[in-house]
Amino acid sequence: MNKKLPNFIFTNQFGLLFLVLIFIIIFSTVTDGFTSRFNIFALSRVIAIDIMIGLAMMVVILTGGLNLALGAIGVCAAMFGGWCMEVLGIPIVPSLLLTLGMGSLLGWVNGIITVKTGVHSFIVTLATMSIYFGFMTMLTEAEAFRRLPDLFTDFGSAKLFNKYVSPLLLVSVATCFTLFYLFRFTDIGRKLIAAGANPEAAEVSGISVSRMFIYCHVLSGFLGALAAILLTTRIGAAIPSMAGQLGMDWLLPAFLAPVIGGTLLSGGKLSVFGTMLGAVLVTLLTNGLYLLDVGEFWIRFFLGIILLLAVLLDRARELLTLKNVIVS
Amino acid sequence: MSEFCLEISAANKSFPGVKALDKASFRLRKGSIHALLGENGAGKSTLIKIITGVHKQDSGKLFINGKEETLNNPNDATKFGISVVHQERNLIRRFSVGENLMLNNLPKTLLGLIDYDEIAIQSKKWLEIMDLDIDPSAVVSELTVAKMQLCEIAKALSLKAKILLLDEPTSSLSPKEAENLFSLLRKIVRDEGVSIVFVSHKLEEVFNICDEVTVLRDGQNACTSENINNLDRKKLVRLMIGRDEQIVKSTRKTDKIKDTVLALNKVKTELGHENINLELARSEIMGLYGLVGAGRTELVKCLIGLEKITEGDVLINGKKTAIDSPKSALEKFKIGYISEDRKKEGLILIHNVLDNTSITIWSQIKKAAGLVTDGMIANKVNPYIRKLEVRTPSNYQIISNLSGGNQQKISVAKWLAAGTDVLIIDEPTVGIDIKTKAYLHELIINLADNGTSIILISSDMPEMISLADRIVVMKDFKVNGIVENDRDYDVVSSKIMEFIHS
Amino acid sequence: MKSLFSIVALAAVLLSGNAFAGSSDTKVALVPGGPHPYFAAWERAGQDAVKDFGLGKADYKVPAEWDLSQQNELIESLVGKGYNAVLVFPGDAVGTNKILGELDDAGIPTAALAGCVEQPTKAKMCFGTDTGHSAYLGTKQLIDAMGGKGKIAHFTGFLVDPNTTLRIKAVEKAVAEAGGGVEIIQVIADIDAYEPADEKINAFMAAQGSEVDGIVTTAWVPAVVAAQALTNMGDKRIKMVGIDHDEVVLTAIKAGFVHGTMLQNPYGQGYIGSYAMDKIRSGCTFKADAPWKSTAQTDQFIDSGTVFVDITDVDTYVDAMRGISLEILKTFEGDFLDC
Amino acid sequence: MNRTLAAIFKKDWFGLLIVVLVSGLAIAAVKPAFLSPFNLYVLMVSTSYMLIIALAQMIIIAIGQMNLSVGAIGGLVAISFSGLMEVHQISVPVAVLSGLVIGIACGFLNGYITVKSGISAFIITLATLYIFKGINLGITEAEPFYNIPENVKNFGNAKIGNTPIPFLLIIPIIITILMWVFINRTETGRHMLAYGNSVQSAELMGISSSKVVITAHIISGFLAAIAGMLVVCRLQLGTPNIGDSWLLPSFAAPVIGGAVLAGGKVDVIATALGVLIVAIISQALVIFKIDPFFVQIFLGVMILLAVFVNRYREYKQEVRRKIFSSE
Repeated sequence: MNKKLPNFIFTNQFGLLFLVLIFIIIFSTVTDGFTSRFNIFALSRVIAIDIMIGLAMMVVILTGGLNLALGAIGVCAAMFGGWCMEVLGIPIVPSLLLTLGMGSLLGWVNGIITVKTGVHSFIVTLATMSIYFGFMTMLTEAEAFRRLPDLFTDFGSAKLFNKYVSPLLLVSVATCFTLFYLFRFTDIGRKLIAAGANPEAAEVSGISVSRMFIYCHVLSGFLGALAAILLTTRIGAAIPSMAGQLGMDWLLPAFLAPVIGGTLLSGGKLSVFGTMLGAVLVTLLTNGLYLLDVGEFWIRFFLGIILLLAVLLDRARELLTLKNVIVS
Repeated sequence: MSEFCLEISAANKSFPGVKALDKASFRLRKGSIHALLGENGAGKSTLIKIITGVHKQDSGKLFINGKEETLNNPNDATKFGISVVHQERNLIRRFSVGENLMLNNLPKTLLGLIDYDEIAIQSKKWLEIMDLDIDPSAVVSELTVAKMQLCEIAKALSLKAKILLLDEPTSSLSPKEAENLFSLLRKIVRDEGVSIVFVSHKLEEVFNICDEVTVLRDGQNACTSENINNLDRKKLVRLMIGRDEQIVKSTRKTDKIKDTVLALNKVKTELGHENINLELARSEIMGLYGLVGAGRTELVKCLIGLEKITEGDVLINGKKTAIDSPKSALEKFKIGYISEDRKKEGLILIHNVLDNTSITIWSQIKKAAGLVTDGMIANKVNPYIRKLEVRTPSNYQIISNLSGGNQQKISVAKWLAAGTDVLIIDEPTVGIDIKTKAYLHELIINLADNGTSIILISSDMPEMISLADRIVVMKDFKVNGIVENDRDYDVVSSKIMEFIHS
Repeated sequence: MKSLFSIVALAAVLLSGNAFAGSSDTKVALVPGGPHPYFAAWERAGQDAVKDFGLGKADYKVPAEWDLSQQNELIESLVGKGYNAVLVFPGDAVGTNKILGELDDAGIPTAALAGCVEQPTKAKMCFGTDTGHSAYLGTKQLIDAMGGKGKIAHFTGFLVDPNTTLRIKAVEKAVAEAGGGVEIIQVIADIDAYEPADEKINAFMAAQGSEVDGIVTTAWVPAVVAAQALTNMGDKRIKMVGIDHDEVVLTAIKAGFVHGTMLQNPYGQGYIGSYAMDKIRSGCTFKADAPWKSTAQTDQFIDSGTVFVDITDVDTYVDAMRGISLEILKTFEGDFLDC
Repeated sequence: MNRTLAAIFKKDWFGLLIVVLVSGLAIAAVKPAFLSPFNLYVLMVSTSYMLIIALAQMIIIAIGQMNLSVGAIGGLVAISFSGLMEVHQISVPVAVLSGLVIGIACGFLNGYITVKSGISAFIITLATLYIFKGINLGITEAEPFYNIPENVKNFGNAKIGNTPIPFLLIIPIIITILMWVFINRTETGRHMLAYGNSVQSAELMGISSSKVVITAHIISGFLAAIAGMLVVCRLQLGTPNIGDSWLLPSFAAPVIGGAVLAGGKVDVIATALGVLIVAIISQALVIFKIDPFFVQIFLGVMILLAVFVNRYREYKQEVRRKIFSSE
């Protein structure tokens, strides 16, 4: 965990920051409307949600696993929250707590199954994804909850800093700092990372690895629910299709942000701010490509190309410099 | 035709920051067993990597059978009949023994498909040369380490190897298995016309089987192809470390040893230990000796809760206790375990010195809201890092970039930091150079003198006898006998052997 | 699509009908839910609208994926680019409302096209197909074709789409009205991807093919696959009513394997929708007493025309559509708008 | 003799075979229609291309990687195949050939970038997934190709003689056999498994990683291409959505077949049976008119069960290994 500043220049975050700035400059010069207040506000809101989704996946990748059920968890939690507010008429704050609780619970189930069976979380969450989502559609019959308290839904369209920034972004950034504190400055955080990096060694060194892994899944569920809450305030209703069929629309942003952000897929090394910048970069690109008239049908193609370049660039940097930052 | 099958003259090799080899030379006489010695970081492994085509020397020539050659990759080396048996087991665990032996040139049927019967037949031949009676279709993962080792050598032979490099071959073998290995090596040198480069830290072995010795120090030749008969242990050590070796004569004051801290009573484990009865007193060093597969590591793993104890009692300070995990072993009972397997169970290679050294103490030192800063950690662990003279550019160095000796020091340091009452030390000096080894020996004794009770697992008889106060001999997951160690090597070792073979 | 060309003719007819003077600064974006052949006609419709009504722009902008957030991102970026009127096929009947509201706050008129958003909404209107009603009519047609009795299977799309539930209910309604003679023996849903649809529908044919007398499909993919399946089986006993104008379905109708299909009017939607947006931007408002239809989702619904075509008029359905579009356009301003 | 029996019993596919037979018979007992020729035909059809899709993923799992772009490759090939025939009037064989070439090219790209960059294939194929699907949409603008030549369509429907066996099944069967031979009886195949078991060991044994990885990805692309074209034959139209729904089943089948995601352990027969099981399940769901809302849950539970069973079988062996693993 090197704090020497010069090394920052060689970190993944710096590379990303650089890319982000480059693209901001490009887009604001060659496209019309990129810097318009409306667009920046819209961006800030999308980014906020993608960051949260990315973080939710990151904490499971930390264990060397994956959480395919992330989207499903998010939707289930959101629908549950909507139900609490609309049907049970529970006030906002407790409802939100319940929502987060639901997310954590579903994450906990993933964790338990993964740890107890030793089956790779990829498979476990592959299964629980359809189970969670199935129950959700069955119970709600795909009916949305949209008579949510105004105070709650207005939060999604509120504008700050002379209407340039959505409060959602503040929530996400705050979450980033909290996670950074957790992983960088607390014993539990350090244990989570150690367990992810080398379970055997961590276990022998007196860390309860299975407990740590379960924590990671719970945290993932929690953040997933949080992302779902942001999304709900943004679309003003809790709807079953908010993350697409089986909640799989979330998976791409969920992978891209941490992966571009320099989180190690084999586990044991993560980058909170890298994930944040990763999410920013991806959203920025989509938005920019929409603004440049590349022809909507080709957007995926260009997005893919640029993503490829981004990871290759990062790899090149990695080969040039010896990495020793574990949390950043 | 030259009398040397392999010759390297004035090889230089530099890596960013270090000059690994500085005009190093090496000559391997046909049909000889040649010891390549040196402290960790002296350049042994670099030289081996050059011989096996992993690295390419910056300058200097390489001759094979007198002809100058260049090796661009391991395959080239294999073509010239050079093959290496590494410290780490490098067999495909899910494959059969036969297939592993033949993997590089699998026999094929007319259709170009693999012919498994043929594999069985051919591999059998090589297994017999190594006196291995294993079914070629047996799966590797179910063999003992010793057998795996022999399989690797058999594999090397199967590749028509004329030059065989053995890197620390006995590091995980019991003396008997090692002896068996040596006789086989002599045999293949005699019968198969193989020449062997033998890398080891155990000088006894070198004197046991080697004909010639080359010593590297700081990348340079301390001596080249010296005949073993012109050397004795003292000279050799001086060549290696540039000064005389301080022999640790144990200054153990046994008077301190009293009141049992840990006792096993009729213990039975899920791994198959039967009726284990042991007592460990305060500041005692109890040795666990036995052949590979005797169940020593398994026993202590059950003790610290990695595996289950199915019957019998564990008493700590006389109190019946159940240790369900290393976590409770560490936090409730202050028992620590320094694993034999540094890379797998000892260290987190992708993390830095600070995190590895402090992993055991985070929960101890955390403040409100679980706060643990690098600063707090450094204060706690730096003394130990200094005490152990760990050589690292900074606390933020990634462990995998440290030398084996320093890595071992870290995996010890983290348990010193944890301040345990009972410390289980498993093969502490495997593959460790003489300086560090001596250092660790002193350390263990000091720990004991200062009241820590120690369970020492070692397959290195001299080490065992110079350190342990009592030596528990295990065989087939049972305790076969206990030897009070009066530090008279011959007497004690023969007693031990009796128990092993009784 | 050959239908397009005859529709260009429609444009000509319309032009001669009423001359539009000057060019407005209206920039309409026609945003479908995602990449899908149904909406292809919107592109041409937009272009024609620009020509005929002198709009600034009327562009067909497709989200990269069928994904509500993607659609929202696209719409937001379009607004950023200066589009000032949005016609959208709602990515979600409820979820799309929020952004429509925000556009409205930004002074940008919007309308739901082809499918509706649920009220309360800031969308000026829903101009399209009443999904529930269309399913209802289709089922009625099927029941007639079956002679008022028999067993029906219903194949439809993603369950997470509220429209799916509407359709299921609508089919049930039609069956209920038919009295005891007709019963639904099976509903197969969540088959909006071709491979699973093929697997499930054929499995159904194998298991129940002999018992079932009629099939109603209320989503694009199931319609295609079911039509294909019947054609492959060469089965003309089972009556089927499909939805939309995929060539597979149309050919199957001509060949007599499919009884008919419920057609919608994508070109008309795009063309008239753009026109309406321009009117509204130029200060027109909807009449208080406008002859709205009301549906399960909204009571500000204008039917863009849902016609049932079978073998008799499958070749001429384009004219039918033209007729409808013409009607709507003629009366649109008079009936709905205060200018 | 007994030993061979015991050996068979140990095999991954044995348990699955039992499952297939039992479930098959059970369903047939309740619904005789299940064994009707037409139903068997349908079963075999859906098995046919899923089999190849599963193998396309399995070969990558064998080397311890993942290929997220299987579906994207299949889709791209599907539309190129049908597009070439419709728009450019290219003859069927040539179209097939170019389809295969495209598939192989995509696979090579995946493998080459993975090897050269040293980045996990998961990430690379995630990016290429975008690229391939992007090209697909860019070309088609989401519009299907309808004019598939008659002989191609017929191939998609024809049965062998008056058996219920579809022509579509022939190629997958052949490929499955070839794959079995490749994995178990060829040097390259064994080297792939060796690589999957331990990259380090494999390299020390002089096995070239780049060769192994690139070959594996090429095979994966090749198979994805075949699957894509089979689906076109089956659906009788080249729609851009082909492949969108492949990812999950492509993993489900090998995993049910006991494949280890870490690599080095795959079983062709077991994977094939895995495909069959999934197909039988989804048919049973239709036959027994399971409430559509319930279908998702059911599939999820099935996957979990399958995995638990596999785990349980491994469990005992593990305890043994612990004892054997010497100090």
